[in-house]
Amino acid sequence: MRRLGLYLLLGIGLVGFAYPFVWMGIATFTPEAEIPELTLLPSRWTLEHYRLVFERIPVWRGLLNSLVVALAVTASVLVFTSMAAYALAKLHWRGRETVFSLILFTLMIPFLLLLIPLYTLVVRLGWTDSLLGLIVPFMMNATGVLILRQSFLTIPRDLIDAARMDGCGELRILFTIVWPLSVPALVTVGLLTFIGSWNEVLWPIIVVREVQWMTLPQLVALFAVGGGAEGQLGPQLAAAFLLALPIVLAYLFFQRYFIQSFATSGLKG
Amino acid sequence: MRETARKTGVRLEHVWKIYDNGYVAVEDVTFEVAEGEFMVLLGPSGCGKTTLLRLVAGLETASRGTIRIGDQVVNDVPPRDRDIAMVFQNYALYPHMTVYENMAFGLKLRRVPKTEIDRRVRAAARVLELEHLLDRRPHQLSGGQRQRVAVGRAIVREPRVFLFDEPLSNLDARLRVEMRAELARLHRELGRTVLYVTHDQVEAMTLGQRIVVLNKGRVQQIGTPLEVYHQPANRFVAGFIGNPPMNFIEGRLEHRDGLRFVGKGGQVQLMLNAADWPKVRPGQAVTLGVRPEAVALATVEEAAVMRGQVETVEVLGAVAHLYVRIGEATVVAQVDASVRPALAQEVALRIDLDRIHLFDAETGQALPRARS
Amino acid sequence: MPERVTKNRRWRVRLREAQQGYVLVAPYLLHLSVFFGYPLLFAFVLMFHRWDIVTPMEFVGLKNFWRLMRDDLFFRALLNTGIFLTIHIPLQIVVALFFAELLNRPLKGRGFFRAAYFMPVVVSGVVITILFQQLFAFDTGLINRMLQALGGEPVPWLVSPALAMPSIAIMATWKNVGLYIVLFLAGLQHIPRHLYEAAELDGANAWQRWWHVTLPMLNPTMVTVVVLSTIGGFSLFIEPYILTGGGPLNATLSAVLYIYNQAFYFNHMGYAAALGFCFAIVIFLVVLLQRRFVETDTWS
Amino acid sequence: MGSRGLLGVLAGVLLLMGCHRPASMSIAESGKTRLVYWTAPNPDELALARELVAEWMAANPDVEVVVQPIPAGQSSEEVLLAAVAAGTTPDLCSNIWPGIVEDFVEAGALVPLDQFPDFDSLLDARIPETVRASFRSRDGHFYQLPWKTNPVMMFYNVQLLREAGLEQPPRTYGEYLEAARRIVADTDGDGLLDRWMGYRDIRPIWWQRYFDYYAFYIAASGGRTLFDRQGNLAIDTMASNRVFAFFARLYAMGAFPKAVWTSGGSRFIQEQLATDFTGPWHLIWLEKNAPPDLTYDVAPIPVPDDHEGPVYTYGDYKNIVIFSTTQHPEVAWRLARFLVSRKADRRLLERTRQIPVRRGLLDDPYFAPVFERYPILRHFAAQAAYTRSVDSVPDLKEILDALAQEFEAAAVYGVRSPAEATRRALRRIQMILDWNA
Repeated sequence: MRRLGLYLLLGIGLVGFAYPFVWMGIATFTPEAEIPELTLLPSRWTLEHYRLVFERIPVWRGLLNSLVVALAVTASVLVFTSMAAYALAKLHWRGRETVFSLILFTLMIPFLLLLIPLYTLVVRLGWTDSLLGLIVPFMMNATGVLILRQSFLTIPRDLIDAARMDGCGELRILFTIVWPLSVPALVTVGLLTFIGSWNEVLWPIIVVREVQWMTLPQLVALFAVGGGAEGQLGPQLAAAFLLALPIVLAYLFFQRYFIQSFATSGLKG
Repeated sequence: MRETARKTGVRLEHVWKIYDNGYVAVEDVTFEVAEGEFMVLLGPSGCGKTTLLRLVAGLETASRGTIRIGDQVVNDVPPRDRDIAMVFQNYALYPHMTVYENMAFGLKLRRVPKTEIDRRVRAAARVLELEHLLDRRPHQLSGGQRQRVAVGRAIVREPRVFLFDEPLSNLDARLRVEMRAELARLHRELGRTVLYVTHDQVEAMTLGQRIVVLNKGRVQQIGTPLEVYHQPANRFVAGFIGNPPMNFIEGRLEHRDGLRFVGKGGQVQLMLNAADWPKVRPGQAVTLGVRPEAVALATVEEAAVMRGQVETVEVLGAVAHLYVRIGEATVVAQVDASVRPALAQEVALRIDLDRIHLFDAETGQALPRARS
Repeated sequence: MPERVTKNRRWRVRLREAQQGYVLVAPYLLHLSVFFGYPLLFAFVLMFHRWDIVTPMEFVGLKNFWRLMRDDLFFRALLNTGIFLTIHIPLQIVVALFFAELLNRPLKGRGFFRAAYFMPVVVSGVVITILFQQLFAFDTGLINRMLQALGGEPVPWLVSPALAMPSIAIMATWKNVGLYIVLFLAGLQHIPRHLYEAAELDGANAWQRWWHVTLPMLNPTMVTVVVLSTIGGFSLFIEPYILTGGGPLNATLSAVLYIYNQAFYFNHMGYAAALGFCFAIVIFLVVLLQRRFVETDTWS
Repeated sequence: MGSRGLLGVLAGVLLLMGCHRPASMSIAESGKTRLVYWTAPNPDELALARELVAEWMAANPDVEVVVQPIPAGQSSEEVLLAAVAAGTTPDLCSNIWPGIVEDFVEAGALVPLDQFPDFDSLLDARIPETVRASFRSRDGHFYQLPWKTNPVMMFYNVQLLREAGLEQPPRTYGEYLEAARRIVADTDGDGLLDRWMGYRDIRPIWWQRYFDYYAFYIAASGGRTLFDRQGNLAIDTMASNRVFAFFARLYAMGAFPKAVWTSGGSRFIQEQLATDFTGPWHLIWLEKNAPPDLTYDVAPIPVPDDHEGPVYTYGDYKNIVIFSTTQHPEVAWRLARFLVSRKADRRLLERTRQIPVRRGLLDDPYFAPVFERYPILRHFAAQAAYTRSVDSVPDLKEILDALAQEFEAAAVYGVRSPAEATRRALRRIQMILDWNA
């Protein structure tokens, strides 16, 4: 009996968290007039909303831009922050603690304070209206350093010494010995970075004003705010659905791994 | 392939290691390992022996002094170029590689041809009886097997010098004995220079051709196992080596009808042969050291030197250890198990004068004994 | 092999460990100084200037701060952000704890439920906001339709100045709570079973066990959750930007949104920098206060 | 693998740098003079611009003009500002809102047009002497050539008004309120109103106020703007109070819905709204989307009951400027002149139903056929003479935003008295001006 109550509560939660998505998915195929209905079964299915979205915003181009940006940022964060994290976790050098404190300090500063100068910097570098402006400022990230450092600390020193004795340089140790042993942390940092980059809207809105270089979330946000949908709900939802789809698929694929490592290695640092 | 011309000795001259925080881990250490010699670094934990090994390996840099391998000063040579191999305490096998890959990794990095790698790995595997495990991952192996893989990884490299960092400490007692024998055999067969760190004196005694005893970063004594056992250079070495440890009795020397040792509190009185101890001063404060096997039960008629009550008896089979309370001190005697006295019984002990050691109470240095 | 070693040695740059360390952090530090250090310094300079990006910068001394003192909207935005946080954080903790407790019981399909609750976390805020724009709509929204179907009155979620910010807080909670469920669940699973057994032997009932064992043991997680959601809450932007544009009656004008407007809508870069600086100080003080009140040793 | 991965990243970065677009070149390979001309991005205007430019190029074979829509961002202003900042402005742009011109002037981004000898006569043909001042920048020069203006007027549903017993559209606040009393209704009896007098987006978006507060303020004040000719703040407080009070009444009585309609399309064509305040571009949209039985007409916006004289309104001017990045100001000026020629003006009127800024438009027989065809356009052409633009002052956007905030508070939500709203707006505007002094 108690068990039943438990499942009932969980089920209510499930409806609360999942139903809006299901509704949204179905609404994108529902004729405009029927969208506000509660029912999940429209009288007929339509691709009209998607047709409009594809007609109004360059979905493929946006997808490509988003993908290039998110992948480049993620790859760079993994490579460079793991280098820094390795140096902080496994090498001894003067100033190490200072650098570590500095990285912790950067976490305390709200991004907003840097937003304007960073924008002017990007303007000065001539990176507005280019993907560079979206990628380069985010090629490193302090959270990544913290998570990776925490994970690298658990790797025995002897293992790294053994690799040195075997003839590895530090970079090779990092990529051939440390990386294979830190997959959960790398997946966590990778996914966090990817999702963060994929979902970022504020920065692209500021830096990119040419449709050609806009990322998908930016296009969708402007489409929704800027009236590209002509006040119609279906196309807005369809655009939003298109935006959510890749990340949801990626999430479902990595989900088990992700949540687990997120909870354990994630934010304990 | 055998390059006998290769100089493989290791020499340390006045080596210091001082950490950034000012901690002195190694203090003015000088010693030499001859080519092909099996040298053991022995000492309690924290004595600097592992640091010393890592200095030789190149994993740490010496603050002062020079380290040579063969004729080459290697202070600034990174580990990979020192042509040495190391076996770690917890084996340090790469968890994501198979046994074969673990052994081959170092060779691959050195661009040894594939066929040569294969030959060497298989040869080592044969010697270590690992052939059927080559495709396994470390976590699928038992402790002993992992240990052998770690050794195999060192062997395939055919290095000038092998370094061992307490390689047996994670094994259970029976395996440890087995591996000890195996290491000794390997050394005989390969004839390479070995520097072996341990805190276990049994390992040191059984494996080492010579032993460097370390304490608090300083060399206490260098010698063969028998030398350090029988002629400890100071009180630390005497106390560290031997099980149960040597008995120490604080006291002073007096010249009263000959040379006499008087223990603190007066319960111990011992006539010494003055000719044996050429360099003592009358009134000198000394510590008398005697190993349990040189202490025996005395019959009353004999010159018993001390009396006391039996506190504990440990029977080890053929022999027994008697813990006898004498005043404030406890003296251990090793006796034949068949004659052991009862608890709390009063006994008299005698000491074999030929097997006593005297240490200066202040410096702890052994007082020299005239050789007869 | 020895020859090989000597040959290698000639061209290989030999670096000591310390030098290796510097080389490995160098890219990070370089990036940090260009994309963090420089903007930080520049922000300080900017605060004392008027600049619209287009015309040359003009030094105005403390004029930006003088204006800030008289700017009702900034204080309104701070207040709004405060309102958001006071609703969002407790709601978040209660809901997350509730579901984490449920999921911490022996049951089938825990992974499935957990994954479902986590879903909104990974989905873009833009999507969530567009979705909730619909859900919250007054006359056609799903929520109001449901309320009416159940015989209730429609609620002016986003239209009423009093309800708009709470509505956004509900939405933000809905989006983020999955993350905190997972964190709390991990925290709960780390509490050793024997503590409960000991408490039970001492005669504690279920509620007492929860109060005296679970809650104190969850403290580190609680700190993480509070700090994370505070920092997250302070950066509230995209939700009001899309959903309400800051209205009605500026009830949902968050600090970030106002600074964004000043900087990129009105092109007052210097003034926005001054606003950003003051806002940063507010955040700093709040986090500092929180650390004082919520005992912590996990973040040191 | 490590170094290869790094190389990959590097290669990717380089590739992207390659993608970055170089600044536009001024001399084409062919040796022709090349101009870049930015126009409004809506399809009708873009097509018209392409057509006109093609004709002009046929007459000027030595010049090649590239017509580009203003790259879409959130608003043309932001894109233009970004272009100014980055130095990537075109040679010529025809969609410049006067409120932004002063910012460009300060940035040195514009070419003064009064340096061209025929500027004066050209300007004279377009605007009366009286409004000249509002296009003059603070340094005394002219940087913009008035091109088109779209007066905000009242569209009304003839049928709905007639049903309510009104043969004439309401001219004053009193008439409008009375009409509202008769028209607002719950037609399907579900307890919710579904027919209103009008609708305005209630969000405090500054440019939305062109169509309510600002247009009504200009009308109520008899044609005043926010600043006087010397550039001093000079709001007609009484007019402002009256506008706030008027809308407050409308919202309070439910004549306007307090809602943001994001879906469902226009309620005017669904006959749910009796009036709609907007510009002439709305005509094309109505032609395309309104059902054939919808009868609508256009009238000036309502004014206070004691109003005398002509009814002014807000005219949404869009002007032509030449950016100082151009290397051929003379050529650009030639093109600009062509774009405001009678021929071009007539095409603009005909194709987009927008009103060119030209004196005597209604009397000129050259334009008569267009008005014959679209009689409703006459209202707009007649109103065009009585329009006011925005003031040429910096930070105009934020000033209008301050008014928009008060409109929301006083009119929509009624939480403030009209006088208090005007006072608060004035205070905030003064703060902005002080800060900017």
